[in-house]
Amino acid sequence: MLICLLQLGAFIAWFFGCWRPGAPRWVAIVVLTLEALLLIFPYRAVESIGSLPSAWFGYFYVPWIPRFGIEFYLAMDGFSLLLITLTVVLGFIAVSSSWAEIKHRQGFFYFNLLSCLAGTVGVFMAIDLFLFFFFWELMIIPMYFLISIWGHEDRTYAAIKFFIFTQVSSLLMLLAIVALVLIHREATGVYSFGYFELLNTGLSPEAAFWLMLGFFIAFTVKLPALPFHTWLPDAHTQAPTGGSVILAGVMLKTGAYGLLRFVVPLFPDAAHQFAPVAMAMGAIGVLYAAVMAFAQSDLKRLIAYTSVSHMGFILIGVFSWNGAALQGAVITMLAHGVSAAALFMIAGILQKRLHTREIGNMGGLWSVVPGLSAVTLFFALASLGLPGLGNFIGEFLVLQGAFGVNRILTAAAALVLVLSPLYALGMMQKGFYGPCSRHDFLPGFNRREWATLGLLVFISVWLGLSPQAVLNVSAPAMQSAMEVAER
Amino acid sequence: MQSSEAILANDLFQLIIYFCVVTAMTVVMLGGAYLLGQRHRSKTVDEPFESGIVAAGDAHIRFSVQFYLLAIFFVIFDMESVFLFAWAVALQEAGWLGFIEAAVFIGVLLTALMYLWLIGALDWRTCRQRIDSCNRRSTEERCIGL
Amino acid sequence: MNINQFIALAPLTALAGTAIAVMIGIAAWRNFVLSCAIAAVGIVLSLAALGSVWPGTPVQASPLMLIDVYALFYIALLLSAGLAVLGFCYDYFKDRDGENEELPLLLLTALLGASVLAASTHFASFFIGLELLSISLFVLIGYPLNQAQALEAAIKYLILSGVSSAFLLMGIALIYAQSGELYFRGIEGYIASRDDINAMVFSGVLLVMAGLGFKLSLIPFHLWTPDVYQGAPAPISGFIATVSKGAVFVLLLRYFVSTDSYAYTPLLNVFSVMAALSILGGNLLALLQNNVKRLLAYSSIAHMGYLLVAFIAGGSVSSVLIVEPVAFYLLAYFITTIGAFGVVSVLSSPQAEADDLAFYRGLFWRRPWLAAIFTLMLLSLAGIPLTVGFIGKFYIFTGAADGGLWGLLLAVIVGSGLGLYYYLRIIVVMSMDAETVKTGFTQDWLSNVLLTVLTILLVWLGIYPSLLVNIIQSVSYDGMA
Amino acid sequence: MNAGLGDAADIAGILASLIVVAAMLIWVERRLLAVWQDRLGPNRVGPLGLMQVVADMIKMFFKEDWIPPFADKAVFVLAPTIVFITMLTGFAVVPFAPGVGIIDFNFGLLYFLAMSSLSVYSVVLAGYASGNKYSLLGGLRAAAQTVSYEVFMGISIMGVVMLAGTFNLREIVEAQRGGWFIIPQFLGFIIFLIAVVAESRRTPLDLPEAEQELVAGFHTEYSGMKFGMFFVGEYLAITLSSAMIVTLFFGGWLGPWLPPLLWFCLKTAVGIMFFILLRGSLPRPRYDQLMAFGWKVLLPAALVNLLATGAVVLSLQG
Amino acid sequence: MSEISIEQGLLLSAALFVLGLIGVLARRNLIMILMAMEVMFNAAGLAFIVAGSRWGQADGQIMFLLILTLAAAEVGVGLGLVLQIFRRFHTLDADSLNGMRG
Repeated sequence: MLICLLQLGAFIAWFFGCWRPGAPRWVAIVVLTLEALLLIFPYRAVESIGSLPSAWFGYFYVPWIPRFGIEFYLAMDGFSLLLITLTVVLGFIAVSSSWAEIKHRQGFFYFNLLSCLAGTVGVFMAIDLFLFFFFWELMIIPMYFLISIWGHEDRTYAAIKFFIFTQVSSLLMLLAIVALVLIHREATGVYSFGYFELLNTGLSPEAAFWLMLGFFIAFTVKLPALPFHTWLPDAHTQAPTGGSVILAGVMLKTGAYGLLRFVVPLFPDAAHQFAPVAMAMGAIGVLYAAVMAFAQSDLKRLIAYTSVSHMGFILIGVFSWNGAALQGAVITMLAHGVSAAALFMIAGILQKRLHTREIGNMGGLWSVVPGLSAVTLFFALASLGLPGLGNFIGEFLVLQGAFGVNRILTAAAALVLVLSPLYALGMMQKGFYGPCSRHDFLPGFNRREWATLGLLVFISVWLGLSPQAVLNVSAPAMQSAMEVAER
Repeated sequence: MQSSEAILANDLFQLIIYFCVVTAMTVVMLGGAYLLGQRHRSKTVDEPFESGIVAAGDAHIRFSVQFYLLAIFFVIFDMESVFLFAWAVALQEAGWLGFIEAAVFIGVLLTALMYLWLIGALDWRTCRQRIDSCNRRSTEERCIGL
Repeated sequence: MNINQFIALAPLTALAGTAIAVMIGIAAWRNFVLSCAIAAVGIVLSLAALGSVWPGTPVQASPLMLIDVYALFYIALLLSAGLAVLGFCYDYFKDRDGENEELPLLLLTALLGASVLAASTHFASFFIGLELLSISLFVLIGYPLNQAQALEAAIKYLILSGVSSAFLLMGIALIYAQSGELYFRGIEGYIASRDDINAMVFSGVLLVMAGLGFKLSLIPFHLWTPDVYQGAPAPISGFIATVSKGAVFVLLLRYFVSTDSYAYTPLLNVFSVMAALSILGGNLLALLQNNVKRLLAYSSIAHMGYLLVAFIAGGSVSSVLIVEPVAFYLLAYFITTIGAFGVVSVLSSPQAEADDLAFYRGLFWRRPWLAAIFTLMLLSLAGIPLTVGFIGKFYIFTGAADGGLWGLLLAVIVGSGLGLYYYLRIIVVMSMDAETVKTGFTQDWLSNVLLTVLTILLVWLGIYPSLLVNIIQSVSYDGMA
Repeated sequence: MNAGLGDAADIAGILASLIVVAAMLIWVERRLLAVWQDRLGPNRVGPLGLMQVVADMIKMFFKEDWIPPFADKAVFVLAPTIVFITMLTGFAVVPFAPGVGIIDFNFGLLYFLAMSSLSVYSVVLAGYASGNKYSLLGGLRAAAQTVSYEVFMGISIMGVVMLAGTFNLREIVEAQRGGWFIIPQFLGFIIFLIAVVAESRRTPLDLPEAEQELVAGFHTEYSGMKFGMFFVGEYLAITLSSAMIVTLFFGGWLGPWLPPLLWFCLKTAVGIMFFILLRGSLPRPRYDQLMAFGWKVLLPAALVNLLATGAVVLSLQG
Repeated sequence: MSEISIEQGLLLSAALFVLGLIGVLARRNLIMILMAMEVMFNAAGLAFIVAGSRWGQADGQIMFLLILTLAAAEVGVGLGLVLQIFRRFHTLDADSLNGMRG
């Protein structure tokens, strides 16, 4: 349904691209609108959630490869619904930000963009592990093309690095999936890749640990957590703006989603044992990335490092594994998706106008483009966690939840609240205030850009002021996930 | 193998003796001629005989590809005939089934031969001879083959 | 020999008959189209014969050959591959000078050899099939006599293949000397009757494996591969990579299963080392290549390594998983490799072989469809989802994980990571902006149709492999009981 | 049956008589050709010129033992000995008579074929080692011709093998008690006959040494004893061929009244005469005709003959 | 004359085999390499004959016939190629055939 629509749209976009260069972007908009309309149905379902037996709704089930008990099995709960919504919203953003940037081979570009979104939506909905893996890979390939064809100067290197990192780690995951299935088969005699079946697999602690590690690495690479993050700054920097938006806004979330959905519920004990390490990774990641961000002179790179930093929070949140922390992680995901997307879009806009991403070459922009600068300031503040905006809620909840679990690490992570203003404001300082280095006329936002960023501003504020709506949607899902893990 | 190993060995022993005698005789003949023959040296003797004309060029000339082709054909066909030898001596045991198989084998062999024939690989005529005969038959396709 | 046995051999008979028909055809009227047409009809006939033989299996068609579902499945695979290669050859050679009429004939004999291999249960037929295949290949590789590289490749392949055949023969002779059996089943009986492994038999088996390793280009024996792939005409390279290696692998599997050689732990260890070396070495060396055919050669070495992993896994799993992953992976590999070489052959012109990486620059914008197909093929080789290669790799993962070969799996993963790099490199090059002028291409409709079919297969089986899996499953259950 | 085979007397007797026969053949041939051509032939040395043989022998021993400086010396010497030795050893399996012969060999026929194919080496090597263009061409021609005719020489006598069911020459002879194989195997006989003529490079199929074109072909540079060996080797080849024809097609030693050995010798003598008659009466074909005839006529004919024989033998036996 | 034991026969064939292998590896002339290959084949053939005689079966000899045929075919093709190579490269040195690298 949702995925098919996107994928179909992708193909249509490609064909239209062959036919007329301007058409694909309109196709993309239409497809995304339809998608958004479709999303209304699940939200209706959420309202009646109390009456449902489980947190899941919207099943879609077709046997796929019966030989291995692989099924084409999609389902949705509040958590995935939120992320899908985010995906669709950012889809709009990405299309919008690519509107003028992508000049050549539009058909193929939108094909890749929409395929990528389709894969991501699939990831958020897949309940069969094989299917999950399938979509997991599916979203990487178009992204690879996005970076390698429409990216900036070092695109080849960045694309290949991105691809190999994610591929190798996902092969580890595949290995873990397969091993899990085989263990499950030993116990029950049937092949099954179904999430629900596998939840009940009894594992020896040792096996559980290794399998957990397989999943964990795959997801933390994608997330990315500290030792595996090096692909991200490159990929983000080199990707076209639309690609960066998707990458930072949505794709990183798939890693978090995977952690939350699979790692902890499937291997609760192992995850519990591993939690200190994971949280330490998260905390160090938070700090390290913040410091690195401070040291960057490239605007997109800086934003990329802030992403790494925020993802650290999510890692901490997931592995703290209590209600507050999980909800915090969810909010952080959404909020970061919005703010990072917005920042990347701004970076793209700046680059388009200034032909540079070097912060040092900017300077004094406020006086030239005040509107743009104001919005930038807004998102920079959002990103550093200004109370009243989405990120603050998320981080706060995470820290609150984590504090009960591991004080030292939480305290360390909290340090970032000190550090993040440094880089965010440093960026503002260098890039927007100060003496104006260029005096030529720079156009401000046009209407399309205003609309897009306005939407993002609105979401961000809304997340910050009334997080309860979101929390309500995801609460049942979190609840059931925690139940599973504790069983 | 009907005869036992021992008899075979004995027979072979006689063969070896016979062979030795023959070889010895050859050596004696050559050695005798070497010892008895006269010797002399002269310049013209040391040149290759080319019907009285002074030899020109190296004797190791490049020769027609036909000879190589023939060597290859021989190797193949001779090998194939080995199978026929085996069939011939075991004709009775192989029976009609064996006959059919051999017939197929020979059929393929003949087809291959026909193929070689038709593509002109067995044509040893010189170019001029071929053209002459073509003119006579006024069919030109055959000439173009090889 | 009764009528059933005769019928069972019909596919092979049809092939042989077609070869003769082609020969007569050439002799009567030299015409490339005619030769190709007869050969194609013959292969199709043979495939049809396969279908009609299917219900009656298994038949011990002669003392040397067992026509069972296993054999039929692989013969069908080999024949289909042969048909595809024939199509590519047609387009590749039709504009070239020289006498190309014998090419289909040689393809047929090579296919015949490969089919015999797939069905053989006896060392004699094994050997005959292998040599029929190899000798046809020598000529096929060196077919463009006016190209120095092709000649060089042919003589190299001839010598190394000859040496490997000699190894193989010596190995068989040693086994025979010790066991007095040339039947695979008989050897199983011999092995089963002994507790200890005789040194001579063991060295014999090792020699046989070395010989097969040559043909499969596993790593200590891989030296010929890159040169031969580079020198041979592109469709023929594809043929070597698929039919030749596939047939040998099929035989290896049958040999192992029916002689129960899995009991030999040392042998499996040797194989494990070879597999790991092939995967890592093949991928590493491929990284350095700038020639697409060479690159594909190294990648084929690596793929044989993957295949071997699945094969070794059979040693520790007593389920049908012995055969299934191999079957699926082979099929995936066939589709993909033929497709990849098909693209190369379509791009090649009589003036130049399209094997330099620089040639592919900007292909995406010059010939988008072809580039897209090539991209899909490469992604499938890399084992990316949506393609059949992914399902194949998944199968291998499952098989190997089932067999508990964690070390080898690690090699597979590392190898895949390395592999991605060079496959992507080609894709990147193809997507670069091209400043080169457009070169004139002949429109090879046959190749294009074939490539499209292959691509559809690749994607279809990549997304919905169930049908094939079911077939393979039935083959595995019935065939290797 | 094997009794008395291959003892010292046999070896010495056979070897001596072979040498004598071969030597005498020189005289016989010259005399016979002369008779058929209405002239005298050698008639000065000894009665009827019989001592001519001895004179020739002496001359050969005392001729200069000359090896051309441009030749490949070792091979140059080796070449004539090969033909000489192989032909002589070829006689090892010939069944002269019951109890007379070197060995009784199960694969006698194959042994004979092997020996006659070995002799081609001498020609090729001689042609190559001489370092002379005529020689080289002659050697090549000889090789091509011998090799071509060899293919079906074996096949042509397989009909005999089918009838007898063995490769053992003595058993083949015994199998002819009911009738000579020439009758059922006439086609085979003709093919074999032509093949052995070509194999021993006798006129009319002596193109490798055709005087008009190639001086003396592969032995242009040979003289003295080495030339003699080629020469004697050729006569030995004739004798061996005749002996084989007799053995295979004319019932070997079988015959009424006379002792077996005598029968054998008589038949062989007739065979030899026939060879000489061929030389005296037939012209030489062109080289391409020779090759074409071999490959395009005789080889298929031999194959068909084999097939037909097989069918007949099998159907007669039911 | 004593019987030839199977071990001796196999040893002989193994020795021949190794000789052939050395020939293939050490020789540089293509024709010589082909000849060395023949030696290897025939060594294997000899091993088959020895083995066949040990078991009193004809199988060994049959295999030898097959090997002969193979060798013939192989040499046939090999010579053809060598001929072409000589025409093209004017040498038979195996080391000079190094047009492909990488």
